[in-house]
Amino acid sequence: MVNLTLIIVIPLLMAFTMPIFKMLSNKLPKIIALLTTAFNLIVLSTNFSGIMTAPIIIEIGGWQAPFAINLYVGPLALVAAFLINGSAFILSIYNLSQDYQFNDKFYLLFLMITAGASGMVMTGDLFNLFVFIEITSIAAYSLTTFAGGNSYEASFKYLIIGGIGSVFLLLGIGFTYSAVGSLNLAEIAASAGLINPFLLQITALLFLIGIGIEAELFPLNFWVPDIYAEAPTAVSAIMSGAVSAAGIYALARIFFTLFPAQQFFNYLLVIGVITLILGELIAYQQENIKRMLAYSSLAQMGLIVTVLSLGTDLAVKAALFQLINHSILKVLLFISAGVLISAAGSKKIKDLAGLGSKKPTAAFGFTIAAMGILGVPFLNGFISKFMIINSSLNADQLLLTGLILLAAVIEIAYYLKVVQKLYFEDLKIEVKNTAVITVPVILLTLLIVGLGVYPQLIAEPLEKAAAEILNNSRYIMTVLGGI
Amino acid sequence: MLIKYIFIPAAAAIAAYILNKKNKKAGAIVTALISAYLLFSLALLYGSWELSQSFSLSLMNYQVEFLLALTPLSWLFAVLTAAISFLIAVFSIESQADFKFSSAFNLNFLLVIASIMGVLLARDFLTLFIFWELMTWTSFYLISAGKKKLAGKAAFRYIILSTGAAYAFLMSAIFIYQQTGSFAFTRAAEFLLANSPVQSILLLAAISLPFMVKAGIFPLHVWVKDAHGNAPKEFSPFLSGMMLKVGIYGMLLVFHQLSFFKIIENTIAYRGLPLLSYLFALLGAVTIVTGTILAIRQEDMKKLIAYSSISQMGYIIIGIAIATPLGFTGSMLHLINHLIFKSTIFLALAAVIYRTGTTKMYEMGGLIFRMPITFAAYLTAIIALAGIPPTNGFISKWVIYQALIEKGYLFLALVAFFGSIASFMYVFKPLSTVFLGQLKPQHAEIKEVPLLMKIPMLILIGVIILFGVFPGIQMNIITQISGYLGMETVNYSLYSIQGAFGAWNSLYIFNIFSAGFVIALLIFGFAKKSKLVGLLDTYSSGEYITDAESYHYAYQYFRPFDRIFDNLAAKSLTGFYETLTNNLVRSGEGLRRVFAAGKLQNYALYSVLLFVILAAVGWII
Amino acid sequence: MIKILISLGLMDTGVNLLLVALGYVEAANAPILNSVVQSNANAFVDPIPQALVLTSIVIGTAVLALGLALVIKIYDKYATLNIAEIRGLKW
Amino acid sequence: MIDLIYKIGHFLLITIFTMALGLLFMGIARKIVARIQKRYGPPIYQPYLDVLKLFGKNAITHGFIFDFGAVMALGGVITTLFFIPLGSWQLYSMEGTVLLIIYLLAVASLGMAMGTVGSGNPQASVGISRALTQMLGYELPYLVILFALIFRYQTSSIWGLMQAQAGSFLNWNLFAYPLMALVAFVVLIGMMGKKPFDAMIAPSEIGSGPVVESGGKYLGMLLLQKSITIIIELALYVNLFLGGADNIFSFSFKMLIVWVLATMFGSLFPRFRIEDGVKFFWKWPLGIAILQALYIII
Repeated sequence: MVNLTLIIVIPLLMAFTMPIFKMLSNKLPKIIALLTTAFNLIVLSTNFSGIMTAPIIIEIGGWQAPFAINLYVGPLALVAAFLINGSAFILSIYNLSQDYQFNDKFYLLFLMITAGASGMVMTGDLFNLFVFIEITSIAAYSLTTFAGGNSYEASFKYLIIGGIGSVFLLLGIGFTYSAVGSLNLAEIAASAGLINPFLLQITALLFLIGIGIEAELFPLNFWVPDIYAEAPTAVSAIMSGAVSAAGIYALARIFFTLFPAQQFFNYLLVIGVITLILGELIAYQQENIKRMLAYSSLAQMGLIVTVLSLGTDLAVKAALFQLINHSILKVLLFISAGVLISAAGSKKIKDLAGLGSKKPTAAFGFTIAAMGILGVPFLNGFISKFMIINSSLNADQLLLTGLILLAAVIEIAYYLKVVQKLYFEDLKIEVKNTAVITVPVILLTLLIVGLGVYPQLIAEPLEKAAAEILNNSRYIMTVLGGI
Repeated sequence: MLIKYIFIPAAAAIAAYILNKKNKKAGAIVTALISAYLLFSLALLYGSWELSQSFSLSLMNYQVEFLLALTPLSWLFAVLTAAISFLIAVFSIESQADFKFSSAFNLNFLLVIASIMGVLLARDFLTLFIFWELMTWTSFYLISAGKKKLAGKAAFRYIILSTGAAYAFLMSAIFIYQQTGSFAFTRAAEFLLANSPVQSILLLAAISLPFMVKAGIFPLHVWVKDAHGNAPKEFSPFLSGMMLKVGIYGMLLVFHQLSFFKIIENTIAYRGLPLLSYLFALLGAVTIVTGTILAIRQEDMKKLIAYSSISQMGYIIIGIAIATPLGFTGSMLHLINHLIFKSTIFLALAAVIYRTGTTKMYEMGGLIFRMPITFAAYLTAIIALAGIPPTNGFISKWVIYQALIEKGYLFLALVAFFGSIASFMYVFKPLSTVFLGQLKPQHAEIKEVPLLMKIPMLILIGVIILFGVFPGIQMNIITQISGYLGMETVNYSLYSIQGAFGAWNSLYIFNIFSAGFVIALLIFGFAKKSKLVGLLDTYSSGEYITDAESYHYAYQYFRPFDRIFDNLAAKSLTGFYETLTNNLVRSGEGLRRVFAAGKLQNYALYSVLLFVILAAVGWII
Repeated sequence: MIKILISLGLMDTGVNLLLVALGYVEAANAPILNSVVQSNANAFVDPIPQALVLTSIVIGTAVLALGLALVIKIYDKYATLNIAEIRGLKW
Repeated sequence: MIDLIYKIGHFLLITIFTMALGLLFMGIARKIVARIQKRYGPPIYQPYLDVLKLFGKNAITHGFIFDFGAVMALGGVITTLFFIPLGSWQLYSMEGTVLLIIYLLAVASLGMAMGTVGSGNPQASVGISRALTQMLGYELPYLVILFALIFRYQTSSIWGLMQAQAGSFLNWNLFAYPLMALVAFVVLIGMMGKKPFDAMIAPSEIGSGPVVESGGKYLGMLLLQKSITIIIELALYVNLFLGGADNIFSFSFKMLIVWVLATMFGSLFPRFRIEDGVKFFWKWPLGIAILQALYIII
């Protein structure tokens, strides 16, 4: 058992000492980043069994729950934190063979985004949530620009949208505070019923907008393709694998723990379905592979939100599993795509033709991840697809199931277009040297196949996380300790 | 231990892949060995129908049971799969020498075999679905490995249709699961019988969709031509011979084991056949007509044969749908026979492609003098396909006709006759244009294919004749199947089958055939010997012929006939589907132009708008 | 673009003001532990909104600074500050 | 052993008789056509002379498929012949079902087609292409008629169908189902490749089509094949619609009548284009046949 605070503190510490490491050696920042993320993973693992039995609550400053800022790490947060730090770890491995111009600053921001996202999922305080969101976003704005070119523009868009979102969020926090008089999530949840319904609605909507931007919901998500397409590969990957996961976490926290009301679930359901269909349809249009992946992950987010908002036990589990899969798969997709892009020197899908034989690892990674997303049996996507359909049929949502499956068919179409291009067409371009990604591909493939063959592996945390989402009184009880 | 039939090929797939990276022939050899093993050990299992196996797995805290069992039906299909893949593997040892994807081919081929075994042995929806999907995916890669762009597009169409249908299947299966708490077929059948008929029929319709796609039944046949025509030459025989039949297997599953027939038993009937069954038979009929008409129009030999597969599937479907003992027997006979002769045809064509590198019929000609064994294989197979006695193809068609006439299904019979007579036309087209006629100068030096490629063809020729003379061999297992499915059986002996109006006796017919031919040979032999001259030494109305190229009638062979159907063929269903998907795609295009126009202010506006709209909605509610 | 940033800043400020106003208690003291507080617990302003606002001002500043930096970069590339002309990324 | 010799003798006898009869019919037809066209015409025994002469000539071949095709064509029709009851001569007609006979005829067609196309002459290919197309045209109504007959009499054996018409001549299908008989007659003309359905052998257009390359014994064999085919087709018609016959002489007589009528009709019409021919067959004969069949099954 290592203190979980370290998950946030150590990356931040390492982040701000990064320039010093840089001075020592040019390569050191990479290694530090790798070590830090590995450390985080270890910390999480040591706490695993503890959290499974009972959530860990850490009060900062030594005061008791409603009065102090606290960290709350339950199964849900654990899953999310695992995803975030896992993605960061994999990407640090990937980054080992990558060179950035200002590498100290890059890794500074990289660790910051990790810390911010981890903080988002671990905090038990509404305002801290806001702060961590801002930390994550600001790190993301800056990280995007490391690619040069159009990335400034993308970053600017994200900044403006994110800024507006943060205003909404802040307003929401203000309203909540004025109504409840506390910023502690448990406290708010406990007294949410007392709030004037109209105010509650407005507040919830403010949160919906504020967090929807992080969770990539329609129509707040049009910054996503720009960022994902223009940012460096590692950044796109961490945005897709970690930050969006944190966004979903925040959404779940707000709408399941704080303001559980069928009305908001309905909103989320509709928004989710629109996001899903729109995302898939637009993704099919893309000629730029990273934009395609961006729209695809947007659609996946829509899917997750849709299923989540069904609000049954089965559905929540399915959504969480899909979230896990999405993180794993999108990280793999982005890094393989990144390698392919740098091999081809172009982001156009048609320029990637025939790279399968020249870049076997990356092409394999892309293919297996694509197949995972599309739900080929014995890969993890199959299980989550199965669970999703099962849950949505269980909730008597026949039409919804149909739409989800339609979206899945569209998804198959555009992913397979790329896969076919990779393997079955002739090479047209000169292949450039690229990073080596054997280790991450192997790791992630193992995960994909492992989860596909033996999903039981994560059954327990998933079960508990779902229970945590659905049962907000327990959350209140554990935090407030029965006050 | 039934799982080994799935596991061994799957494990061997990886071995084949790795070995093939070292040596180009290793993969095919592994495939051949494995399928020979499967064939052998399955053959030993004949008769042990009680064999079953089940695994209980907890999948994310659902208790899911995977059931496997051997039934006569699955035994037949499994043996056929193993046999045909053995022949194909032997064939491809030599033929894949310069095939770019030979490693991946063998990997996926073995996986396809494994997954087909899984599909056949599965006794519950989930197992079936898992292996079904696996089969779809692996065959997708196999098809993609064919001729460049076209194959890609074909494979694409295939996978979209297949997965779309498979999802419908999954939805139904899960729906049933939620009602019964089990994926097992037996439970599902009970549930469906007890349920309201309309809902049961809808559920079963959704369940049968993927099978219909795979079997290429009429409105869902659009993938067949391109996929079969452009798949790698070694895979086309399997695709056409076996994969289509797996669809039929699924249909049988739906009809008999999931008690579709029992559900509709008491609905409105036409001549003793429930209307839905009749509708289904009509689908089969339409399949025959479309397949036939389009086959005659083709200029690409593989596509032509692919369309012919579609039309032949129609016969099988009609027989299954009318579900009389004769109809069923005829269907099963035709299924086996179609597998045999269609694989023969595709293997012969593969041999031609191997030597000439083209599939366009008008780019070839006169290959008979260069590739006599291939020609013999093709000839035997098309005689069987056209249903000319004394081959196996005639027997099965004859039984189907008997079944149709017995019940007096005039329209179905008419279509069946049409398809059969018209099959003379389309099988003759490649015969005439590829094998007969003038040899092209560029093919003058072509040799017959190597021995290893000849052997499978020779074996298949033998099998065609064997089954033509002794249909009783097939009837053995078919009777067991109909017994298993609870149908009456047809009387038969080793060489005769009892039809509704008279019997088929192949021994007599074979003898008389020999007599007739001996007499003809005698007449030929007693006449003066003739002098051999070249192909260019022919009557040409006095023209002096120099080049063989222009003296070969091959392009648009049946133009007068095609003219009759020009209008019909122009309205292709493929076009319809394409318009449909294009519209969908275009809507995506429109959406992105509207929403993702790159204007920052709009994006900012959206967030405010969303807030306002949702607030308004909340206000109203 | 500068104007967009200014607006963003304005929005931020507005929300901040609102927050401070929420915690405002008329005629109260600053929330510092001193003699007045000890006698009258109600007589001081709620400290939490103020803490929030402080943090949010800091964040706002950071965002603005970053935004302006981006504007400079974008200006380098497009030589314009008109957002309508900066449409390198769409669809 | 004696049984076998007897059987073989029977085989040969029937074959030779049919060939002779067929050639005679061909001679008669040439005479009739000549008379209709106000010519004198060749003697009736001319086809015999032709065959003899052809077998005596030196022939050329275009490879083994050419030979094989000729043998297959002749062998196919001889085989078919044994399944047909010719008056009182019943060889295997108990075994033969009408469907089998129709398909056995295809063996001969395929053989001829293969052999002639094997010659490499494109005109032969054109002829074959036309022949196959036309076959699709006329076989459909014919098969529908067979369908109706089999359904009506519940047997598919040709002997059984013949027996079913026994008794008074009013039981003949010609009178019982005149429309059907008419259709079958039109189909018969098409089957025998007489005008107006002779586009596939159009001599002046594609050099006699399928037989363009055949000379010497090949043409001789094809002539024999043709003669047997004529008898088979006529015999089918007689058996199905004219109640067959008790002995070979009255059977031959019935066949002759049908043949003469078919020849006379044939010489009255100009030639159909191939697709028009097919369309014609699908419009009138098929339509009538379907109506008749519907009448029977309902």
